[in-house]
Order: sequence, then structure tokens, then C-alpha cells
Amino acid sequence: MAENRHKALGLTDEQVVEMYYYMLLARKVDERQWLLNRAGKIPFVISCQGQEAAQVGAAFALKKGVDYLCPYYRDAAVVLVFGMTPRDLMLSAFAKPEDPNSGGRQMPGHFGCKRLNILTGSSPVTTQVPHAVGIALAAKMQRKNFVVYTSFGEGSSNQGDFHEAANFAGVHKLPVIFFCQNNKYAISVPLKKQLAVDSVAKRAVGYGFTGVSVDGNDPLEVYRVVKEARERALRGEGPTLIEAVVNRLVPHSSDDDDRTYRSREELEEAKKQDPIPRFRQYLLEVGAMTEAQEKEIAQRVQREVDEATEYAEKAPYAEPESALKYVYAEK
Amino acid sequence: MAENRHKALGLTDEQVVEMYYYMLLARKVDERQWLLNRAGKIPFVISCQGQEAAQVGAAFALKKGVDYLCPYYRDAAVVLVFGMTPRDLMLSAFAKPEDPNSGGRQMPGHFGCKRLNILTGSSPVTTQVPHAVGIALAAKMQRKNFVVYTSFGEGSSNQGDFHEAANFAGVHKLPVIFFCQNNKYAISVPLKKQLAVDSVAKRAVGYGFTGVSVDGNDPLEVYRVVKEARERALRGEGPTLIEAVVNRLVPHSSDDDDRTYRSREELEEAKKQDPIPRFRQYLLEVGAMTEAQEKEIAQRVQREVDEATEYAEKAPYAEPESALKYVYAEK
Amino acid sequence: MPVISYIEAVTQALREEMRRDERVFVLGEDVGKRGGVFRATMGLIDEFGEERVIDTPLAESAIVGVAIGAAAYGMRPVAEIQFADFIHPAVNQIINEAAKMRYRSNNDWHCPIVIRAPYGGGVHGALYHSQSVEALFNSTPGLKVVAPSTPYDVKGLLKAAIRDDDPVLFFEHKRCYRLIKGEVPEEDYVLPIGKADIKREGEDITVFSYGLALHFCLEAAERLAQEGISAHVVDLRTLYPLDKETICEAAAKTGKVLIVHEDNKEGGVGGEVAAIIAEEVLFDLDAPIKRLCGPDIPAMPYSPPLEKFFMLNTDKVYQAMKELAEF
Amino acid sequence: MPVISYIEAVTQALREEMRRDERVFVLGEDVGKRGGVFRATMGLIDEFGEERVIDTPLAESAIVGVAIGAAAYGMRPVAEIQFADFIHPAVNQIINEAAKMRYRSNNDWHCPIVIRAPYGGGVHGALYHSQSVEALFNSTPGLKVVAPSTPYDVKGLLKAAIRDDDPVLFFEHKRCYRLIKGEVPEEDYVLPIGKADIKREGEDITVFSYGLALHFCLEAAERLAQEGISAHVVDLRTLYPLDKETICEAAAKTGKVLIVHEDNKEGGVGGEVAAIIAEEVLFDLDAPIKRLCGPDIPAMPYSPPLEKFFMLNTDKVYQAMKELAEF
Ligand SMILES: Cc1ncc(C[n+]2csc(CCOP(=O)(O)OP(=O)(O)O)c2C)c(N)n1
Ligand SMILES: Cc1ncc(C[n+]2csc(CCOP(=O)(O)OP(=O)(O)O)c2C)c(N)n1
Ligand SMILES: [Mg+2]
Ligand SMILES: [Mg+2]
Repeated sequence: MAENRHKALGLTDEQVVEMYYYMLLARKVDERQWLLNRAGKIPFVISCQGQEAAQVGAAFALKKGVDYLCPYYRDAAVVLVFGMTPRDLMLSAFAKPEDPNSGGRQMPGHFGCKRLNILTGSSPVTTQVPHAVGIALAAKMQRKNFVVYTSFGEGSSNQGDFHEAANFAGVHKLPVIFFCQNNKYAISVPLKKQLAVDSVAKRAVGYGFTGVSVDGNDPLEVYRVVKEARERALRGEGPTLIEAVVNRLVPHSSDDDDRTYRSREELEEAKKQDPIPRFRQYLLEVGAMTEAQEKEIAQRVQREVDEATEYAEKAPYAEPESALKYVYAEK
Repeated sequence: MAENRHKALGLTDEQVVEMYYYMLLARKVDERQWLLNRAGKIPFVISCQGQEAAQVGAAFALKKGVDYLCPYYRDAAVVLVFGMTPRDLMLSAFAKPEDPNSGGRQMPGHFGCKRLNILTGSSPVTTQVPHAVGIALAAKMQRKNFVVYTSFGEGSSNQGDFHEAANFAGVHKLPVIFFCQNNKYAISVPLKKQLAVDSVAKRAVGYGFTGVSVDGNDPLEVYRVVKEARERALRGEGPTLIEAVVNRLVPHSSDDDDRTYRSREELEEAKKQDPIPRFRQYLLEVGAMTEAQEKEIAQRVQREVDEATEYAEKAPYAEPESALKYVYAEK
Repeated sequence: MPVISYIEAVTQALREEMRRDERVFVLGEDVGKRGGVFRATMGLIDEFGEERVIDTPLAESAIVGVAIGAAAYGMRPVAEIQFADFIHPAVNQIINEAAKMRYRSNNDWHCPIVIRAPYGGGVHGALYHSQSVEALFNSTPGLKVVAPSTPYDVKGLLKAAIRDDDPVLFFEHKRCYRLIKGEVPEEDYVLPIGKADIKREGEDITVFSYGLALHFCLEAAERLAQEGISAHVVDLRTLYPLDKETICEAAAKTGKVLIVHEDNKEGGVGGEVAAIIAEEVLFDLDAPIKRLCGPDIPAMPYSPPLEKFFMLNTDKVYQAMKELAEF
Repeated sequence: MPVISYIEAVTQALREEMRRDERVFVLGEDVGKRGGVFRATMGLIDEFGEERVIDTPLAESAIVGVAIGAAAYGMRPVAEIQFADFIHPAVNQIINEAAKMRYRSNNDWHCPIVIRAPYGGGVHGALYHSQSVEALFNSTPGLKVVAPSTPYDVKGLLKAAIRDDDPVLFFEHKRCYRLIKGEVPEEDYVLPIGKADIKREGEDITVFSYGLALHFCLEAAERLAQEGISAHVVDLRTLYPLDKETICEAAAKTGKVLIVHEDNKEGGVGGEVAAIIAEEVLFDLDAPIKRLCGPDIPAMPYSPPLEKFFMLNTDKVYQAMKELAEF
């Protein structure tokens, strides 16, 4: 039998099964959105596929309802763990006013929900990173005990905002976790055209804090390093930069076609590393999850995705004139 | 007798005496500008004082007429070595149209001269750094054999443009020397409030190229590391980030008063490290320069500064309507 | 003459200029094998290689800043900003650097870069893939801002931009890319930057527009013609500096002016057009200077009814033109 | 009432707001022991400590971006940009983030930050320490842009900005800092953002201005009064969104309009003011809408005669007002 690794990390069987549930849920919501897109029902999808382990591992190491998120567009699994529902995600995909992220104003993937401590995000990459630092600064000023998680792709780590924010957080030793999901592509641009350093985590050196690179296909390893980062932050030891090395299993978005720039062999290799079957196998092998449980989870996920889709599709659109609302505070 | 260090670097006695001359020249032009400012004759001075050794060391390691400069506002000594004259600098200080930098349009310290391979610079810090990378990219595309020097303060190394440009140069292995003059202050902000890393040179790690920290009060050490960086660049091995640790011996600029934020003791300590007497002593001790030569140099510098001042002061102003010229190409 | 699409005109202009002049190169995100997310640079990497078709790291300030350095040295870079909504990180390099290099160096240095950026909505792009960002740059001496509406203008003006000795921002309306087709000569030609173009001659009202909205104006003019109302339709083409002469002449011609653009109304370029007219030919006017523009909200939402609410269309323009004609 | 300078009004407003509300803090380059390069934050660090008066690293995008995060969380940051000329690296954070947070989240989040920036020339600041950058932001729904001209307005509007639930850009004309003095009450007061203010009542011509130039207008009006010409002088105060009602009323009142600003003419906020008038009250006009502005060159040169050439002054304004009155 395989070695039980999650106990050593303080995770119960229920918890790891829940992790598996969230990974699968995120994947299935995503897959459904592609179908809906190809059927002409929603204009756009941007995926978490291949990055669910990294995301769920990270999110489980955080404290829901306490910590803050400044996520990026692939973080569907992170926000699900933090309380966003499949229905919420589908409402966003269908651009319906009940969508808690933006009332259907933004594309899917633009997460945000005050109730869930998720800061509203935009499309220009990396702008959320200084925001995370600002929330952490406020936490420090108000003597609050939480950390801020912010994520971005490796391509986005080349933006000035990453550098400026990391430096600011380093100087003030702020409780921020910079979580870089390195899927080796920025749309079509491969790693070697994006950066010359072999690990994004090394960039932490320039800001005087810890950098860690981790296998993003292993939710438990990710959980471990994020948990450590969180503890460091709460001890006042400042930020951590974590690079989770992952694979993007689909094109950049529903508008992309990756065949011109990515070999099919490479993609096949990446699919072999799919973290979901791998984690399922681990759970079955160590006996944390039974086959029956697995089936039940799959069914539950399927049901939730179905219901979410149906609800969101049927939900009414906002009134056209509602476009004029909320430019400024309304009395 | 002191050890002769310059021979080992391939520098002749004439060359090191010339280095000394440029250091002194830069200092004396600068000192004169402060006097002129205090006398109400010129509105603004920004100084190289304390950074002349680093600048002259670097400039001597470059190839005048071949390499390109994207300097920053303290680089008076660098541009003097590259062919700018004291008269040019004084014409700029007096804002006269003969000023080759800007025809009196920009404040002093905003260097630029196509004939001398010095790119025109602005005030927003660090914008010149991507320009340097662009020139280096052009060099690579046109198979030209030169390097580009660009400089900035340690405070400016926190700007996004530094990061983006360094990353670009790293990816394309471009012939750029990033020369950071770390004088431990950004106007009034001390190092510890600016960055949490103990050496700016370490930032090179994040871009996959070499970083070197060097005593900026020692022109020979600076010469050595810049020369090595230049050779690396010409061999196609990419950029180098050099941090020259220096002291700012005067307030940030003539508009500044440093007494609220800098202790007099610290300033006295810094003055003890003044690179000019130190280098003079070295030259005298190793016999590269005689006392007579020294005196002659001092007189020559004095004369040049006097003449430059007089010429610039008397030079006519530009016509008011000339302000309308050169917004776009004129036929 | 062959009929090609708006985006094909972009690609043709780039390819021909790269063939003509070795110093011309393109750089931007995904411009290489991907041929750009809209495919404007499709095939260029195959013909010109990786060195002249550079997939840059994801960093707009560097894209523009590096292009500026290369341009100052003597190259002719054409930088692509993937969406105009992402040009903001490069604003410092564009406004403080590119636009001021010639002036600040007293004509010693200059900066012949072109920055292409797809702008505008109607493509389900939501708040950050639909923006009109022209207004950001329409007060920047040293810069030229071009926004063509037809394949013919695209090709002629993009070539002119590349050959221009000063920095040019070249805004391409992304909804026009595949929607708008038109005749384009096979011979090399350039069009003058800084000149507006009368796209339709008329007598009763004058309409100023550019980009996608210009096509709504032309369609509406066609409809109105059937009702006996004759519209003079001017394509601004260059948004900065504006072609004051053509604007004043066209306004004075009919005495009734409507300005139409997708960009927000307040602070949009239409305000400057109106101001020029009100300063120079006020007494030739028979009606208030009307503007039909995007509403003053941050940008267009994703939700289809809200996007539609934001966007102009032929009906909305027709209505406004008719009202003005009947004034 | 005590008479204080324009910059003292800034300091007072900051100090009082920081005393009133623990969530208010300032951040920027050199705002701590140095008290800001202009001394606007002088003494604040002594009273409120390093945690509420933060000397940031030299990085404008981070200054604004960090402030946005803190504001979203519930703080009331006041960010200082050392010179308006250096606001450009923060444009993405200001326009794409601060201004759009409320809208894009459908009113779930909001972003109560204030960004203060000294702008304008006449201080030997040359091309990069003299710029008027208002036009960059005057087309950004979600943002408010304030540019006061008197100590009284500075204090009342800065307090209002700090208490405002939306992002406010607060432009302080640096030449006014020590030049302009005025009465300021000791009691707490706020002034409404979004309202223009009639600084002088008159009958013959209407002048719109703001900042330093407003003072030239008032001085010129004084001179003209002695010649029997009565000028109605309106201080725009808020540059975005403009106070259309006051503008239209004031324009209609005299029928002769002059708009005066130091910023470049083409694309400056004066264009929008003229356009509003030409759209809403055209038939009340008796003369073309005139604008007296900075020339369309990148910014003002260092050379004294060239700086003077760029700058407005009372004589230039007087001349323009007189010509208009005599039209
Ligand atoms: C400032 C900015 N420039 C360009 C884009 C267009 N864009 C969206 S995602 C993306 C690639 C991001 O790559 P990476 O950071 O590696 O994240 P990934 O999508 O691979 O997870 C680009 C170029 C953008 N959203 N923002
Ligand atoms: C973008 C920008 N922000 C602010 C300033 C104002 N400023 C000029 S120099 C300076 C400090 C620079 O410090 P550093 O980079 O360490 O260089 P040093 O002056 O110490 O040599 C500042 C804040 C500027 N010129 N540009
Ligand atoms: Mg990636
Ligand atoms: Mg410094």
C-alpha cells in the first residue's frame, strides 16, 4: 500500500476527500463550460484544467472566511473552496445579474465577492498583486491576523506590478503569499521566451524573502508549502513566493487554438501528469476514499454542475439600462 | 610603497591619471554649479559628488564612440569621459540653446547627445533602462559589436521598468550593462525602507544573468567588473547587473535639505570615504602621478570650469518662439 | 482591385513594409507562431524569422520601452499591444518618452515607432477587452494617433505610420477586423497622416466619426438619402493632431453637426472636434453641435443586453442624424 | 478667519482628517521625515508615526496599487505622487483598477482612495516637473478629478475627497503652494466635489478656468472692471465629471465665453467645456467660444524665456478677455 502522506500533514481522510471533491468539481464545471461554449451558449471560457491540484492544495492551507484572496482568472478551484458555488460560476459564464462576481458585467474568471473575502479582479494581468499587498498592509495596520493569497501565471511575473508589489511587501514584511502557477505558457509564448531564470521562485531573492518551488500536480505538497508560508506570514516573517509547476491541459481560452504553437506529443505528456486521476489513485491506495465514495462524489459533482447550468441558463438577463448603475456610489 | 593595482588590469599610468582628471573635473563642475545656484544664477543642480569613482571606472571600461550610454542624472562623470565638455554641462545648467543635451530645454542632468552615443533621457526614473535594452536588441539584430551601459539609483531599481527590461534582456541575452549606483538614499528614503535585499546585485538571479556588487569608491575595481561585463556581453553571454556601492556626499539636489533625514555623523563618515582623495593618494603612492602633475591637473580643471562657466553665462538665450519647434519632424 | 478585410490590410501592410525595409520588425505578445490573438501577424514569422517577429515577455512597458530604444538607434519597430485595454502599463513610455524624445533633445534624437492596438467593442469582450482608449492620448503633442475605418485606409495609413519619423499610435477597431471589407490596390501606396477624409458628400448635415461607428454613419446616411436627406460624412482618421481645416470646412458646409463615436462622451475626442468648430466657425452653425457617443460608464459589460445598450448601431445613428436634419 | 497658504491648507486637511478618522493614512515618496519634497506632509510623521505616514519605495504603480488594496479593505489611503509628471506609471492602476472596481463588481467593492499630485509650471521645473496631466484622466468614468485654486477650496475639497467613497484624483498647482494665500475657517467644513464655483459675478463675458490660471483671470477681471467690462469668472474646481449645469448657466448668462487653462489646448479639458456649451446652449452665444491655453508642445522648457512663452499670465489673459468683450 502507498504511504499515507496526508496524515503527516495533519489532514484527515475527510479533508483529503473533500480536496478531491473540489478538484473534480472545478474540472467538471470547466469541462461543461467548454461544451456550452462549443454549443454557442456562452461566449467565453478560461480554464483551470491541469491546475486544480495546485489551487486546491493552496486553498486548503488558507483559512476560509479569514484570509483574503486576490486570485487570477484560472483560480476557479480556489474560489470554490472559499465558498463560490458552481451556480455562481455558471451565472458568471452566462452573464446573469445574480452572478456574485460582477452581476454578469465581467467575463467569467473575473472573480470577486466581498462576503467571501475575494477581491474583485480585472483583466490586465498582475494588477491584483499590489492590491494583495495593500490588504496585507491594512491587516498589519489594524493588527488583524490573516494572510492574503494572490496568484498569477509565470508570464505575468514579468510585469512591473509583480516586482513593485513584491518589493513593497518585502520591505514591510507583510503577510502575503505570492502564488505563481507556472504552466509554462503565456498564451502561445513558451517559458524560454518569457524568462531566463529556471524557477520563478528564485525571484524572491531580489526581495529578501523566501521562495519555494513545488510540484503543482501534488496537492499535498502544495498544501504543505502554502501552510508553512501562511505560518511564516502570521509570525510576522513576511511574504513567500511560491511557484507551483503545473500543466495547462487545454488551449489558453476558448478563443485560442494551441495547435500552431504546442506539439501534440507535449500535450499528451502533460495529460499523463493530470493531477486528478493521480490524486484519486493516491486516495484509493491509502484507503482514504473507497470506490463507492468516489462514485458518489462523481455523481454529486455531475448533479451540481447540471443544476448550476440549468439554473444559470434560465436566469433572466439584467435590464439594459442597469448598465448605467454603480459608476459612483449611489445614495 | 602601495601595490600597483592598475597595471594588473592593463591600465597605463597615463590612463589612471586621466581617470583621476575626469573624477576631479566632474567634481569641480558640480561644486561650481552649487555655487552658481546659491548665487541665484542657475535654478537647479543635481550632483555626482561621491559617485565619480564608480562612474569614471565604468566609463573607462567602455569604448567611447562605440558603446552606447543610457545614463541617469548623476552621470556627469560618465558623459564627460564619453566626450561631453564642461562647457556643454554649463550650457545645460544655464539653459542655453547651445547645450547639446537639450538646447536648454531640460534641467541639468538630463544627458543626451547623438554624436556621442548618449541617448536622450527624461526625469521619470528608470525609463531609460528598457531603452538600453532596445538599443542592445538593435545591436544584436544588426550584428553590431557594442554594449549598452545604463545606470540608475538603487531606489529606481524598484520601478517596474527595471524588472521588465532586465527580464527582456535576460531572455534575449542582450549586450547590456545595468549599472546601479547604490548611494543608500532615494532622496530622503533610506535603504531599509526601499528594499529588503542586502544587495541590489542579487536581483540578477531573477533574470538568469550575473550580478556583481562592487565598492564604488574604488575606480579600479569598478573598471574591472565593468570590463568583464562588457566582455561577457560581447561574447554573447548576455547582460550583467552591477551594483556600485557609493555615498551621496551632498543633498539629493539643490532643492533638498538633508538635515531632517540624515545624521551629520553619517555624512561625516561618508565624506571620509570620498573616492577622490583616496584615488589621488593611490596614484601618488604607486608613483603613477607626481605632485607636479597633480597640481597641473587641478589647475587645468579649474581653468576649464572657469571658462565653461563664463562662456555659458554669457551665451544668449533661445528665442521664446523656438519653444514651438521640434514637436514633430520638420521638413 | 482585390477586396480584402480590414485585418488583411494590416497584415499586408506589415508584410510589405518588412520586405521593403530591413529595419522594420514587429514585437508583442503572441505575434510569432500564434500570429497574434487576432491573427494580424499571421505568417510573418515564417517569412521573416524569429528575430524580426519577436514574441516578447508579457510586459507592455518593456514592449514599448524596448521598441523606443531600438527606434532611437535606427530600427523601425512595430509594437503590438494585444488589446488596447492593456496599453495602460505602457503609458509612461508612450507619453513621457516616445512623444517627447525629439522635443526634449532639441531635434537631436527621434523615435519612429508604431504601436498597434485593437480597440472597441461589440465582440463580447466585456469591460477589459472592449475599451476605446483614444482619449488617453489625444492631448499628447509629439504623438500621432491614427484610427482608420476601412481596409484601404488601414493599409495606406499603417504604411505611412511605419515610414513616419515620429511615434504613431495605430488603433484598429477589432470589430472591423473581419466585418469590414473593401478594395485595396495591389500597388504600394501611403495615405497622409493628419488628414481627415470625406467618406460621403452631402448637403444637409455633417457627421464626424471614425472606426466602426463611421460605418454606422454611412449606412444611416444611405437610409436618409432615400428620405431625401443628404449627409456629409467625414472620417476623422487621425485623432491627434486633428485636421482642423477639414473639420471646419465640413462643419461650415452644412451648418449642422453631429459627432459620433463609441468612446465615452465626456472627454472623448468629439469634445475637441466640437470645440474647434465652436471656436472657428460658430456663426456658420444652424443647430447645436450634437454628439452621439458611448455612455459615461467605465466600459461595456459582458452581459449581451448591456453590451448592446452601450454599443452604437445604425439605428441609433440614423435617429440622431434624422433629428439633427429636422432641427 | 486665519489666512493660510495653499499648501498649508493641504497639510491642515490631512492632519485633521487623520485625527478624525484612524483609517486615514498617507503614503508616497519622501512623505515621512522629509515631509514631502514640497513639505505638504510636514510634521505628520511626528504626530501619527511611521505606520500612518509611509515612505514608500520609489514605485508609483505600487503606491497606487497598494493604496487600492488597502482602500478596498476599508482604509482611507491618501497617496502622494511626488510630481504629476510621474503619475504615468500608475495610470493602469488608476484607470483600470481604482476607477472600475465599483462598476465591475456590481457595487460589491469600492475604492475610496485619494491621489494627490502637484502639477503645473512656472517653477523652473522644465519638461518633467511642470506638466499638466489632467487631460489623461478626464475621460474616466468612476474617477473624480479635482483641481482647486484657493486655500479655502483646497481644504474643503481635500476633506471631501478623503471622505468620498470613490477614488479622487486631487491635483494641486505647485506654483500656488506658497504664492496663493487666503482665508480658511477654523471649523471643520467640506465642499461638494462636482460643483463649479463662481469666483466673481459679472455680466459681459464668462471665463472658465481652474488652478493657477484662475488667479490670472481674476486679476485680469479686476483690471477690466476698471475699464467698465464686467467678467463672470467660474472656477471649474472639479474637472471630471464636469458640472454641466453651472457651466451652461454661466455661459448663457453673458453669451461670450473664454476658457483658460495652462494645459495644452488640443485635448485639454477646455474642449469638453466648449463642447458642452455648444451642445446645450448654443443659441445663447454671441461670440465664438474662445480658448486661451498652453501651446501644443510637449511641456514647458527649462530655459526661462521658453518657460515664460509657455506660461499664461495676467497680461495674456487680460488681452484675451478684452478681445472677447469687444467682439
Ligand atoms: C496587461 C495584460 N497584457 C496582456 C494580456 C492578455 N493576456 C491574457 S492572459 C495572457 C497570458 C498570461 O500568461 P501567464 O501569466 O503565464 O498565465 P496563464 O494564462 O498561463 O495561466 C495574456 C498575454 C492581459 N490580460 N493583460
Ligand atoms: C517615476 C519617478 N518618480 C519620482 C521621481 C522623483 N525622484 C527623482 S530622483 C528620486 C530618488 C531616486 O533615488 P535613487 O534611484 O536611489 O537615485 P539617487 O538619486 O539616489 O542617485 C525621486 C523619488 C522621479 N524622478 N521619477
Ligand atoms: Mg502561464
Ligand atoms: Mg540612491
